[in-house]
Amino acid sequence: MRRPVLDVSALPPIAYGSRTTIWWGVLGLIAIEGAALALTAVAALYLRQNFMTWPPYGTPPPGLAAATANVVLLALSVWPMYVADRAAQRERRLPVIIALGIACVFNVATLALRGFEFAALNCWWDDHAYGSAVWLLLGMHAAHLVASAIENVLLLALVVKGPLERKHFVDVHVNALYWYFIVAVWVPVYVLVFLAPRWS
Amino acid sequence: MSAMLLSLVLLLAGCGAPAALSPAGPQAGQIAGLWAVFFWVSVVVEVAVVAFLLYAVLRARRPVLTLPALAAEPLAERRLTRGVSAATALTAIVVVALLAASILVTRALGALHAPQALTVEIAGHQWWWEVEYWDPVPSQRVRTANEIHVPVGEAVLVKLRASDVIHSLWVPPLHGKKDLIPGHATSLWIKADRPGAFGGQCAEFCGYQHAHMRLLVIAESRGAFDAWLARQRRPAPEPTDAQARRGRDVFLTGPCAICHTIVGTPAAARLGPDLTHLAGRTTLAAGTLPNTPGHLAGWIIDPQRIKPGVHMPSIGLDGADLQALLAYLGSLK
Amino acid sequence: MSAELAVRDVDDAATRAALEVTWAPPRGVLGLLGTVNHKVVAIRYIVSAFVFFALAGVLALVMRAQLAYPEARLVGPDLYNQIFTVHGSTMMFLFAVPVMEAMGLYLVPLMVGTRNVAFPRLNAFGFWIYLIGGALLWGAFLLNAGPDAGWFAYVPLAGPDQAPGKRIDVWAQMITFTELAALVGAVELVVTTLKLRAPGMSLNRVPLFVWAMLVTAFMVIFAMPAIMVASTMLAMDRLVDTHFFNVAEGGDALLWQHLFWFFGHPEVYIIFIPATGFVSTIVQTFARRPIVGYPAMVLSLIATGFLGFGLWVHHMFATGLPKLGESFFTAASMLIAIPTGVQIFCWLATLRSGRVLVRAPLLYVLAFVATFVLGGLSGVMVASAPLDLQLHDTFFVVAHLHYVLIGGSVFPLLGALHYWLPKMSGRMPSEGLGRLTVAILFVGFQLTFFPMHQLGLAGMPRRVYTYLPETGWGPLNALSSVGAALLGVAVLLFVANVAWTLRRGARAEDDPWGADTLEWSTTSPPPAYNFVHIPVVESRHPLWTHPSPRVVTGLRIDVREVLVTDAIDAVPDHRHMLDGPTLYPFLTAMAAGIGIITAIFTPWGITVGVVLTLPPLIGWFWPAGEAIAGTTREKA
Amino acid sequence: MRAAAVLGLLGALLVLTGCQREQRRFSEVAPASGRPDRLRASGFNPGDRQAPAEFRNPYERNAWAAAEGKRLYAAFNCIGCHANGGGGIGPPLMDPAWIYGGEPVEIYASIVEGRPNGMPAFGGRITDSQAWQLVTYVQSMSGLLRKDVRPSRSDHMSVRPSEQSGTSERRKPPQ
Repeated sequence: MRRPVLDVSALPPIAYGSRTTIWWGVLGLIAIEGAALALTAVAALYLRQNFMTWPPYGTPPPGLAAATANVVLLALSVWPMYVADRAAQRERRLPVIIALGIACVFNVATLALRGFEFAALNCWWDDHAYGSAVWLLLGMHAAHLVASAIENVLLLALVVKGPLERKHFVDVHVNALYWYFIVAVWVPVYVLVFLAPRWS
Repeated sequence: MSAMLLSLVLLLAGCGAPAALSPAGPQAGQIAGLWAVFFWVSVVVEVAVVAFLLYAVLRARRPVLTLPALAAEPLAERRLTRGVSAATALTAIVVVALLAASILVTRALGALHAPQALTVEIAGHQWWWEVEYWDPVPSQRVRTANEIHVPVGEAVLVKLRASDVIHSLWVPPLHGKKDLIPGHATSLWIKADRPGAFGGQCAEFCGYQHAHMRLLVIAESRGAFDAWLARQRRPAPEPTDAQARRGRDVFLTGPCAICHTIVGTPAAARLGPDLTHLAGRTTLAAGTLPNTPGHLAGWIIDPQRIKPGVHMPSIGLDGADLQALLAYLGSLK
Repeated sequence: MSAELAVRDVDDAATRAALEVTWAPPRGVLGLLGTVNHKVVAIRYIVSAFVFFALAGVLALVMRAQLAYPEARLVGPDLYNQIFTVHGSTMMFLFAVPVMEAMGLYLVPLMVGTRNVAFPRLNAFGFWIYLIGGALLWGAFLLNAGPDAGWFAYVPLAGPDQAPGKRIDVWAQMITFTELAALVGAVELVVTTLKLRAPGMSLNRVPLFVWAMLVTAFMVIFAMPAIMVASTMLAMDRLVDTHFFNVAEGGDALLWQHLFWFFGHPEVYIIFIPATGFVSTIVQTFARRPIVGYPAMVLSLIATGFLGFGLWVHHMFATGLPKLGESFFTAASMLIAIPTGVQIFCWLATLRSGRVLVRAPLLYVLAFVATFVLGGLSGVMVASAPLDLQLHDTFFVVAHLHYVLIGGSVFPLLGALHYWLPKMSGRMPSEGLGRLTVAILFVGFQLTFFPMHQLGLAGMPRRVYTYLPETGWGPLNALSSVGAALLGVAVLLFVANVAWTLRRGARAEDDPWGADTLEWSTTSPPPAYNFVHIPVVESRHPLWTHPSPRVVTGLRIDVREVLVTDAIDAVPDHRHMLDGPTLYPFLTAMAAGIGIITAIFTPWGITVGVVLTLPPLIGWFWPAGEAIAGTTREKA
Repeated sequence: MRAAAVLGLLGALLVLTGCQREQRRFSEVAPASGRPDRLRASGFNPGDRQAPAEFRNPYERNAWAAAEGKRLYAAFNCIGCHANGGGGIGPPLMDPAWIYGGEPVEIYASIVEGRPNGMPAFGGRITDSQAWQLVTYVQSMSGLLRKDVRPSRSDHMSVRPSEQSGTSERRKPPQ
């Protein structure tokens, strides 16, 4: 039967950026987690109204060293991730391996620093609502770092030795998008948890 | 059809206006007035929509099963669009009018207050109301439970706090509800325009006996109120006969005194309602039972049967002790 | 490279044969637990949701029996509190949101003309997680560990000090499951709608139901995180002694209410907006004309979506807010009546100007309009801060919310199921039984819930397990209980109709109602791959424009390939291979389930969950083996 | 199939742990085990212990009773002497050392009969169920109850153990 048709066989089997479904999927994930972090931040500010001072009397403000170092470290980590992202879009395996490997090192280092950040909070989550709020905020961001570390390492392992397919370059690409998100939200979390208690 | 049903139910209910719509004070009166506005607007809208719906469906052109014509007649379409726009504009106007009425009533509700007004502090407990009449002289303060007396025609400030979970004070003929929230002091102003006993109930779910956490507001003339308050300030009367004296001993040496207060005796615990003038109250067990010796006996013997989960335990008392206790409690006018 | 218009020989039979092989459902355990077909997953979702609906309905009947007369002793307060909490939680979290998303997951891929949802495995995972959450809640309830603090679990009543045992922890973790499932479903719907539409289906040609699901999905994405944060805080307060809600240590009981209702009010629209999609679809089909004011309808949906987030505080008028805040939220709550009004007026105009074919689905819609308008009006009442002081937390609110949720959502849902049953099952439901169901449903509903308005005004608070005889609430309560029995009969009739349809119903044609959207262009029931050829869309009403539209060729049929198009104009962009069936989503859900349930008892449950889910997750994403030539599976 | 099996297992697990813990035993007048007059669990001298094994705490696995015990503990002003378990005028209750024995029945006896040097006898003042609820809570303070039965934190100022008792698990670092 002859009929008018729209032939799509010439279209590419792979794409990057907002053209792909997975990019939109990750954007959805970012929206969800961004909303959750924003609401937690608002909750912390709401609880702050119940305190004469923030942190409350008897609790020293959090130490800045580890957290500030992490701001620098996370900012720097954008560079290898960006290189990996670009290399993935050109579908070049070796540069992806090198850049993603460096990004993994950064990721693990941020996690190690996170341990010191918790210690620098100078209180426990069960001391008072202040403690609960800052532990939750920092913990939520730490959970993102952990998830991302698992994802980065798995992707690296896949690119190094797995049966690599072209679509995995798209995965590296959107993984970078997620990492940019984690880096970006660290700034407000840092300000709220570490700087804000010094302003009041 | 719903409108028909509406009138049917209103007829069925037939026993006059419900509590929230038979106001006994200015606050509830304002709200009842606002209700009337909203109610009649709603009736008109519902009837109009349902009538138009039935008209549209019953009087529509005969159905066709061929492909519907997509190229609509522009004139008819424009008329439809205009109709929808007009209805929307009308909706907007009505909504804004209702909003204005609502804001006016909000302001009117906030207008009631009086300097040096009678101040009643109410604490919500699971599942009863602790009532304290505030006075600058601590010894003149009066504590009672589940029954609030107010003078007619005077604005009364009610301060609210919660001791365990969130409760909500609601006496429909006097005012809307106000929550009692741990950590948040709230208050409301009430005024009764006519004497009477107005029932109320906790409106925020607060656990097992939420259903039986009731209270009574008794509005009476200033004279009667003053007399009542003076009576409440006195300690409990000494028992006059042997039976009542034995009852007092039962009360003081048994489990009762570990939770309840009777002013004038060593019993001073505040876990349960203050019983100093128990016999003067209308109800028992937070408005659940009428205050008669029979009900009181049933309540003392087995409160868990009447209000399962309530904090008052079932205590084993033998018959003679119980009779003595009833005699004593009955003397606490 | 781009798509080309051409005139070609199209061998339908050969294409169909190849697609059958490629998309064939797996057999055995893999078919049972590993399927990723959106229609199979959606139908499982719908059936599970209806099972929960029936269970929660039985609880409702028990409550009505208990309240039928004063001081009844059928159930005590402890059980009653569990019953109404489980009823509410089930209806909101296990029935309403899932069933609406499930309808979307079934219909959206068909309506936008694609072969599956965007992330088929994730979709299957969402269903399993949902099912575990439901089993958790009901398992706990049957073991006398059902939550008992109401479906909005106000602290401190639900907090560590006042709620002993694990009842509330079960509730909090049930939330974790259902919110995960809802978020997964929302992302599926958004991406499927935006990226997998058939060529030519630009945003201004998207069916109104799909628009409704898109708005709903966005609302889920921004509302669910609030309950996620809140239930996490509650669980932490109970398990690891944090102080989010402990007043003495700077916590706040009202924080819970703000967070809960920031989710809870949009939740109502998450349930209602899909229903408007059903109504628009049914009205359009049976009025035999395009809906009046398509742009106005879409804008109303979007406006409702935005406004829905601005009125959560109207649940908190009795907490003593500042006056200015009260007025602001009163205004926002009342304004939402306007976009809703626009939709109702458009439906009425469509019916008025159409050539109305009266069939059971349309009768559901008529019942919906009559009931929902009343619910909306009582909604305007409770939106008014002063009126709400009298109405809040009484049976008036119970009446209002059932008018909105049953009248506004369940009526259209049942109508929609009647309407799409021919597509889903390939058989026609009984028209007579359908009409009888609507009649009994309508009468039963009004009888049950109308008297509750009056009861609320008469002073009856909600959530009371009984009431005193001298309150005078007995007769109206008895009337309401009779109505509830009638409602039960109506639901049974509906189920009987479905059963009859599946066994005896006449074979359904492709498009038995003469509707306009793409799902009716394929067979009833649709094949696993939905369409032999992806259609090319040239108008808002493809089946009313060209009964056999132009089609797409050149998609590979030896692998599960779909066409990805541009988000706005649906211009073909690239071909994309979807994942096939696998057990990993099921295993991941089970592992996560074990972790989350363990977290009821110890915080180490989180660690357990992460460790357990890691292996199936790796299996999920690790490529299965040899590459397939010429596809995205090509080795790099 | 596997889903059913796993769910079945989870169900069985819940049955085992759930039932007793979640009961609300409102209208129990007196558990059979202990009328005060039949009870001579331990003598009045410290260390003098001869706990009969048949006296078991009827509420040992009941979370509601433990929570009721916590409420009564505050209500009857046990806090006045024992603080929140850390002790003060009276001995601490959250350490493993017991002067008159830490068996449920011995705690019960301490409550209903009182002890020398200040512990009043609550027998006759509180009901038997209340006494056992208090026993349950006291047991929970020193970790003698299962974790899922123990009451969680209270809605008041959080309790800081005294500086001397460094044994509390609460102060350990989280990692």
